[in-house]
Amino acid sequence: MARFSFLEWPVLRQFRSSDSTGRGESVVSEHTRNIVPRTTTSDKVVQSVCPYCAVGCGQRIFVKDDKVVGIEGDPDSPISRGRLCPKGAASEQLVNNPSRQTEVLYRAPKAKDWQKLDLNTAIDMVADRFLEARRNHWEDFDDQGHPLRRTMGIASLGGATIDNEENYFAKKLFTAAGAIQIENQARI
Amino acid sequence: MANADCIVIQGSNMAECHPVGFQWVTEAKARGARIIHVDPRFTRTTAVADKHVPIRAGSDIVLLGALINRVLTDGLYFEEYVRSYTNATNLISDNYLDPEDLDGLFSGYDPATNSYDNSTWSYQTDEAGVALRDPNLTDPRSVFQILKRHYSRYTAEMVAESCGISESDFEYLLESITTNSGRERTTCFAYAVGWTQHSLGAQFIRTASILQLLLGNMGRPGGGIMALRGHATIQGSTDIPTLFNLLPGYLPMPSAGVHDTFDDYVAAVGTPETHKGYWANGRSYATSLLKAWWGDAATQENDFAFDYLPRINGAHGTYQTQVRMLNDGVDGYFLLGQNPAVGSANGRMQRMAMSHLKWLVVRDFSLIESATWWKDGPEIETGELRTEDIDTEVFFMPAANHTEKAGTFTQTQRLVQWRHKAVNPPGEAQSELEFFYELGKRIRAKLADSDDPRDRPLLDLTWDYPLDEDGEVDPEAVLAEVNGYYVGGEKDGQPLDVYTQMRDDGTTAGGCWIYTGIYSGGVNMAARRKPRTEQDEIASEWAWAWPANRRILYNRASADPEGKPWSERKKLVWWDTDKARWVGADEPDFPVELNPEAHSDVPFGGPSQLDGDDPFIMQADGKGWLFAPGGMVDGPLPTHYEPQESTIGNPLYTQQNNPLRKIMRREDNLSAPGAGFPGSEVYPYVFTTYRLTEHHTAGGMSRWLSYLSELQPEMFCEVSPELAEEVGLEPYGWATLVSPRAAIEARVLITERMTPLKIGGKWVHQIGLPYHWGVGGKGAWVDGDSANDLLGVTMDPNVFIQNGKYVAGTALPGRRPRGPELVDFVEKYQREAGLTPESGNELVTVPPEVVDRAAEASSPAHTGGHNERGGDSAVGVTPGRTYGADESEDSGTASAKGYSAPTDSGDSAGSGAGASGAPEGAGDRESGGEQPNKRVDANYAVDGDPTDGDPHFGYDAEGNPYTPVDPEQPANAWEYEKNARRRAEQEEEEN
Amino acid sequence: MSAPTLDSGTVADGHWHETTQNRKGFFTDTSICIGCKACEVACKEWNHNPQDGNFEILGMSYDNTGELGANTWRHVAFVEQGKEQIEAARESGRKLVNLGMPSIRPRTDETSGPQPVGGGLPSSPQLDVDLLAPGALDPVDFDGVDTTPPDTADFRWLMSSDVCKHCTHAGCLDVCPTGALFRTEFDTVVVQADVCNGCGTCVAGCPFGVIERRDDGTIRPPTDRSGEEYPLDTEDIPNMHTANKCTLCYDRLVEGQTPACAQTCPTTSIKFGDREDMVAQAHERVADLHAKGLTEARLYGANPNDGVGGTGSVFLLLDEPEVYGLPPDPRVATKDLPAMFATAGIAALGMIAAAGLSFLGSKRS
Amino acid sequence: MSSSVYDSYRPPEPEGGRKKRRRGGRGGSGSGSGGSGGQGSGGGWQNRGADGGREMPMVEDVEFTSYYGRPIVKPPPWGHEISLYLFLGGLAGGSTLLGLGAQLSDRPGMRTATRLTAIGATALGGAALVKDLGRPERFINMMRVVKVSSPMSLGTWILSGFGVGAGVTSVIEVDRLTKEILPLGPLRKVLHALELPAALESALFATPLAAYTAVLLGDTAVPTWNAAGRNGLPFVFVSSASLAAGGAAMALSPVREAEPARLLALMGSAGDLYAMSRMKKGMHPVEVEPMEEGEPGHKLHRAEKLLIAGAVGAAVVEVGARIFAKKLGSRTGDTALRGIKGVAKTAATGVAGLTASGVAQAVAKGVAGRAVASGAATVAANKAGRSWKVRALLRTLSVVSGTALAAASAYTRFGMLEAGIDSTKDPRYVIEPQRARLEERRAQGITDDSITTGW
Repeated sequence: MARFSFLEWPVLRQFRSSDSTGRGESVVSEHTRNIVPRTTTSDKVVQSVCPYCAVGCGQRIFVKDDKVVGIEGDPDSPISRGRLCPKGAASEQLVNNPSRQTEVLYRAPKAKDWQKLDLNTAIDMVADRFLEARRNHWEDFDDQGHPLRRTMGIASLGGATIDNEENYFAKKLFTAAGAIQIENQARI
Repeated sequence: MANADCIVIQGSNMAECHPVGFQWVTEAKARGARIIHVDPRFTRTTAVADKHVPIRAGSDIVLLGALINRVLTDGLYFEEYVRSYTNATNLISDNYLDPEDLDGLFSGYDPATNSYDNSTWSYQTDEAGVALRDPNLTDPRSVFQILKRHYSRYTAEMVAESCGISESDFEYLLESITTNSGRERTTCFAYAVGWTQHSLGAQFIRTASILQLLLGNMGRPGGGIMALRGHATIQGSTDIPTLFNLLPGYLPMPSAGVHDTFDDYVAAVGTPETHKGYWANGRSYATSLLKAWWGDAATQENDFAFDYLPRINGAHGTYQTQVRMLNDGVDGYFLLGQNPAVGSANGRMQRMAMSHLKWLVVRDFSLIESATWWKDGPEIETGELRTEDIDTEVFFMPAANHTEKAGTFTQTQRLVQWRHKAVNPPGEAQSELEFFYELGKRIRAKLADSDDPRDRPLLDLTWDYPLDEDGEVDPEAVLAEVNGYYVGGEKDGQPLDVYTQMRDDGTTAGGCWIYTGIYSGGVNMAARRKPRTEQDEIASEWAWAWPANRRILYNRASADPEGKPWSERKKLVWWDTDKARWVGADEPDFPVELNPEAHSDVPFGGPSQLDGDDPFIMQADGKGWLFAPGGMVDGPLPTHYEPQESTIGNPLYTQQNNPLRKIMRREDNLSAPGAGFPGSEVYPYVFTTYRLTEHHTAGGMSRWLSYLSELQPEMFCEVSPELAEEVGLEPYGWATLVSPRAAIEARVLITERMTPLKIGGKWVHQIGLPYHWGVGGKGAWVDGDSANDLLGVTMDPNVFIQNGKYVAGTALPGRRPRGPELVDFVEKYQREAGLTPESGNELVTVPPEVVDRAAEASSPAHTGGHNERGGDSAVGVTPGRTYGADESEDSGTASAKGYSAPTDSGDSAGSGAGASGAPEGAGDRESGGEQPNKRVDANYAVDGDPTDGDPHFGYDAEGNPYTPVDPEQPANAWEYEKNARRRAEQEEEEN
Repeated sequence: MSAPTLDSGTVADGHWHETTQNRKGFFTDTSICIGCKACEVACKEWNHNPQDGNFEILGMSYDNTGELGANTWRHVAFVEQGKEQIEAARESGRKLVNLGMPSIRPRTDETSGPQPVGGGLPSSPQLDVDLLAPGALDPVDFDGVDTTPPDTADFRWLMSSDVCKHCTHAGCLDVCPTGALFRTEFDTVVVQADVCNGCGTCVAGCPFGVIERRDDGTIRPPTDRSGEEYPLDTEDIPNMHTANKCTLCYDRLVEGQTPACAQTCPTTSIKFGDREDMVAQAHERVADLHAKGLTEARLYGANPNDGVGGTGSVFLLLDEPEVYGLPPDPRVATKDLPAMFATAGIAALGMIAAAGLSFLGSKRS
Repeated sequence: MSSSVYDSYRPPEPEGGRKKRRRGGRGGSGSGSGGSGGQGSGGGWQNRGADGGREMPMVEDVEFTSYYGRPIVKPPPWGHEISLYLFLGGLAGGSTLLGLGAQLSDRPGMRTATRLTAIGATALGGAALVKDLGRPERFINMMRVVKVSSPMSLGTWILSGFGVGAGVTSVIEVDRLTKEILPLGPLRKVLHALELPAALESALFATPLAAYTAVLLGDTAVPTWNAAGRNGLPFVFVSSASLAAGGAAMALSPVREAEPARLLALMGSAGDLYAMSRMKKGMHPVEVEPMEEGEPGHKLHRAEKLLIAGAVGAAVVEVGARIFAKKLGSRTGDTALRGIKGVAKTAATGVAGLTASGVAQAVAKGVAGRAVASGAATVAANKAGRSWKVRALLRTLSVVSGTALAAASAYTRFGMLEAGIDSTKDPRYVIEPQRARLEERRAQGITDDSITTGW
């Protein structure tokens, strides 16, 4: 009881009010009286789609000072009518999962464990290796002389869980680079 | 689905895998619909379904074929619908021979290339190319009669014999779907990987399409076939594909030797000369794509930089790439949110393959098994790999998740929904968009001054995109490019509104023609969020569905040939006579002004020549294909073959398995011997894999979450009480499960929900295995052995999906051995079964003379060479394939031009699966691009095609071609089976 | 102290002055539950409840949660039943239906049913409940309807999502000495985490075994639990060592939102709304299931005269309550309180007498 | 479990760690292995009705099903602290009564002893209560409300009221003991004036303090406690309190003055035995089972034995004290003395024997037993000192039986608490009595008060 004023002592409130048995309004504490759900105290609400299966349930993401505080079903969605399955309901934990990796890790050949690496150098190293692999396995023509213009040195797997735009970029970049061994979960 | 009168869920466990989607099934049930679940297991879907029909995994075609047979023979089909909307009346060429005559093969089988030449399957046409028809469906050459004859032996007894379904259940199923079809009522089928993950996957869906076409349920509300996709945007990842055989919009990847020139390519995609459907504008789609990618560098002169596209020559699926990796043929590997170490079949092969890589980039949220296999994967434990010897560099790059980046997901009904960005990614996490943009910039920078023609495609690429306020690529700009825009002229840069505006002269550009309209008028239609309360059930104002926001494809079929709705109850789209337009609740999937009575006698000529009663506007002839002259590589009509490793003889034909299935004869991918062959009793039981509601696919996004992991903590297997007694398993104890590839351990859940079935006189026990667990992930709450280690790789010939639902194996009580002993434990079983790379992989099991009859039955004048289908597209159209130089005119088969066949001829109300036809993306089957007359068997692993990992390129040490199975084995598994049974009966009589 | 009158609309014992709310409650229709456990996860997500249990299969079909408790406020039960159990359930259900409508007797008759002895004490509310709520009582006539049950399936899989009952006479609320538990304006029962001192009386007071003191639970993944990266500090876990149970999302109700579990239930097996509507829907649903011949369907907690005065969350079960782990005839202990106080009074007097006697008996100094 | 050579890899089965799971038959509803409901032996089970002493018709054996054998109700998180408090509460209440009586009948020794035990018990009990709380720092919240429906709320107020009175009287006692060296000055007079009212006030709260703990246990959903509460648990607890107080007073105050304590103890013991058996008869046999089996059963049996021993001891001391007081110094004293000695010796060995099983008292008895025996041996030789020896004998005997009685009362309380907790572990204890009660009401034609309804 924050400010302890004698009159606010629930026992007295009990006898003052009709709630003589001390089970309802008279025993409500200050904290309970002004309880407010996270949904209303959040800065913004963003409409999104669940990342798990292909039903595409609508999700509402509640954000408070740049941190996701809650994810609920989106009642406006004609597909899910505000409902979610256990995975969708656990999306908030997927986002704020303490064991989620947030730094780039690198494992050198024959190394026994990871080592930290900053993002910029990582992308540079990948770019160099990309070009080198592309060159090593470049095929201009097949054994009948048909043009191939491709590299078999690079392969990619994955696409069903990343956005369409990201799929577009991946396909565009890889195809332009001649890498054709591009695959995703659609085939497993 | 909500307004369906009967829903058959087959090959899917909808309540567990798509729970929120299942609310519409509950809605339908509340409105009085009947729900039937056909599944080997009694699952949570069955708990609320009206009827459970337990079926043996892999025998779906027998059941569906029998239903088709009864629908035809009892005349329960929707007469008017079939007559006007399907190709039932077409006549097929005289050379066509049915498996009934060839004991399991179709005419046109070429044993050398192990593929079909489908010239004998084409329509009979008169000289002008107009297909001959028999309106009263009596001519034995008519599709209708061929269909009837093909399925004549698929009877209720055969279903009881092969699927283990009682006659009463079969009659119940038949009665349910036939009474709930026709004018007033519709039936809807729903399927998922339960159908697709078989060596006959695509054909399962074809059978359902034929049945739905006969019952007239295609294109109508509450009808059709609902494909239940697995991942958030797996549909999107086949529309804008990260697949080896497709370009965005289901345009095929050019094949070496087949699409050498742009004209060849466009002819394969579709030209007005060969198509009536919308594929006829193939050229404009391709041109727009090339213009979008290479901008100004793509000009009329250089065929819009067509030569910049790399060529494929054969299957380059993930399993073929795996094999190439094992032969050190691949240096670098990107993993974009996929966990192959646990999620792909034959997990051990995947991990071993990755150990051959030079560098591996894993982009995910947490350290999944595919990133830590080199440190604490199963092979480290068994000693097959030592961390110090693995010299693969591994980059783990944290990815942004769905709340930390804006973008679109395409869900299973082709609805493209925009996601707004809520927060910034934590730490160094980055979205793939940002990563690839950054990678592309650096690569182009490093190649800036190179004059090597190989680098031209990279340097001419349009790769500069506006940045949003956070300094990241603005996804809406990418969406605009996908949508397409005008190039040059006064409208330069303005977005297109519908794909018909695409031109083939380079004045339009568009990343993906089927997505045109998503950004029409500069408005991001995918971000529309008109609440459902303010619109009808079709909810067309919510986000955007491709193509052109049509929610139910082929919805012209929801009206009768005159354009009036079949019935008031099932009204969707109809012809408004005074407005002379098609109107209705959904966007009409039909040229809006085309009068129903319109009829053009020209067989082709593009969309303008479509008849009024051609609802299937993507087909070459505008009709639903009961008989598929092209598009399916393993037969125009679905035919039952036993799954790989099946211990049951094929009751219908001597051809035991699908002759065209893609097999990999490798030491690390051994297969159990087929039915009747010695050693098949070592692996008597059948594993079938499935998913749980509480976890997500390979567990990457669920085993790291405590709330989900505590709901299903441990890997378990579901076993019937009878099998538990037979093997001696303890309830909730441990069991070791062994397959020809690996051995894993799992807790035992003994439950009556698994029903042993009596098939072909013997008891078949099925064991259910969820596959969410893996070993070695860091920070995961729970781990356990991965079921995918047990799976082998045998692929469906059309789409190369692996057979995950029928895996032979055995079970024994107790936990599995640890360390190196595990390897000997597995090898002990392999030795016992006498497994060799050959076992179980006999492609053709019919006597040789039948094979010859099938081969010469193909167009006699045609000589040799293979004439594989060009890449086919999942939008129901396989671009016809020109026969190249030696096309002969006189063969009487006027169908010189190949036809495109829908891999899935119809589309369902409320489901977009039809459009994408084959399950989850169709791929083409391209054999090695050798000279036509050099006989090289395209499929053997040792056939010289480097892509499928043949170590010594098709020739054994002495240089002569590798000879397959030694002759003294009984050619025919079925006889072996029959006399084995007869011997058993004789012994019984004696004692 | 006047005994509060109870009508099924608002439970007056909360004595809220200016409240226009009427009683909120759940109706859980287990016949359409698909056991997806979304309610369990959504509830934990919303209330930041810690994970509990040791990640082991509990050996109860698909249920690895076990029971309701301090960290699990929603629990989905799984029961696999064969043919004979289904028939037994249908038979026991038919017996229940034949018990038919309650004979309308004056409720104040003390001797009948679990009425408490004595009265006057505020905690023994007279049950002059208005039974003639619409539709609650008119006997359902089955003659016109074909009630032959469909052929009994040879297998069924019962699934049901259990939750705090928010009883009309709540055992936990009655015995709470600190006033931490209170009757909200929505007539639900909620623990005030800032007041509760973890005495544990309510845990014993609940006849359904729902409320529990939160003494364990972890929210750290395994690698962290071993402490090498971050020490396991319990104040991350909210409301440690105090009583915890479902609050019917009191914080959401205050803003007029639906509780997290009801909103996320894919097949609306968990329905939320005013308790009268929920009870009405329950009666309707059980009637039309009976009309289909599925007599095993029965309601649990819809009867205002039962041992706890009817519950805020009404259930439609398909078998005996024990099969789901629910008590068959729960009774709030407060009903016996007056009798116990009386005996305690007599005992006290007896003790005084004994003491007096013992002194008189030894008069000499 | 399954037999495979690789089982050695299985982590060692945590002994008892894995929750004891009832291995009901296949999946299903884990029925049966809990043993069918069936009537306990003896069948003397009557007076089940919620509110009347009617003879109960035998209810047909109800088939017992449960959800995989998992418990239905939850035990409160109460440990030994609460059992200790139950004992100390009773002890404090009884002692205050004796203290008041001693003050009125001017027995200074007993008065001081009882009052100090009372305040000691209250303080220790209060500390135990606070320690048992989940959040001890919020113990003051107990005084937030007065809830008539909550026994613990009323109990707290009773304890506080009692504590005030007991505190004042004990300060006075301490002041007397320390011969008023405390610099109280004028306050002393006020204090002494307050003695009687404070004693009366604490006595007023004493018996409710002893009785309310029974209602605290009874007013729960724990099957055994609730049934006990409805069948006279207050009588058991009140008698147990009396015998505890009597025993403590016997032990701590001189034999001469401790007569009322002995009488109270005797009455308490009789009351306890009678009330316990009547209670058990009234309860459903399944609800009695936890009180007779396992650890709680063991404790309750030991309590009974200690009780009898203590009572016998008290009786002997009482008789001895009476005889000794009359025959002070007269000749026949020594025959009486020998008689007393004989009786005392047999009582002592009997008490020693009986209480030998009481672990806590074994040592003390051994010493007392030997002292008594040696005392008897030497008494013949030394006539002159015989009155001193008898007094020492009676004193030790009363100490011994006093502690036995207190121990008996403590065991009863510990036993009752653990019996309740055990009764929540098995769903059978909840389901069968409730099923029987439901069937019984249905048999009587009351069909409208079941939580499960068909309409």
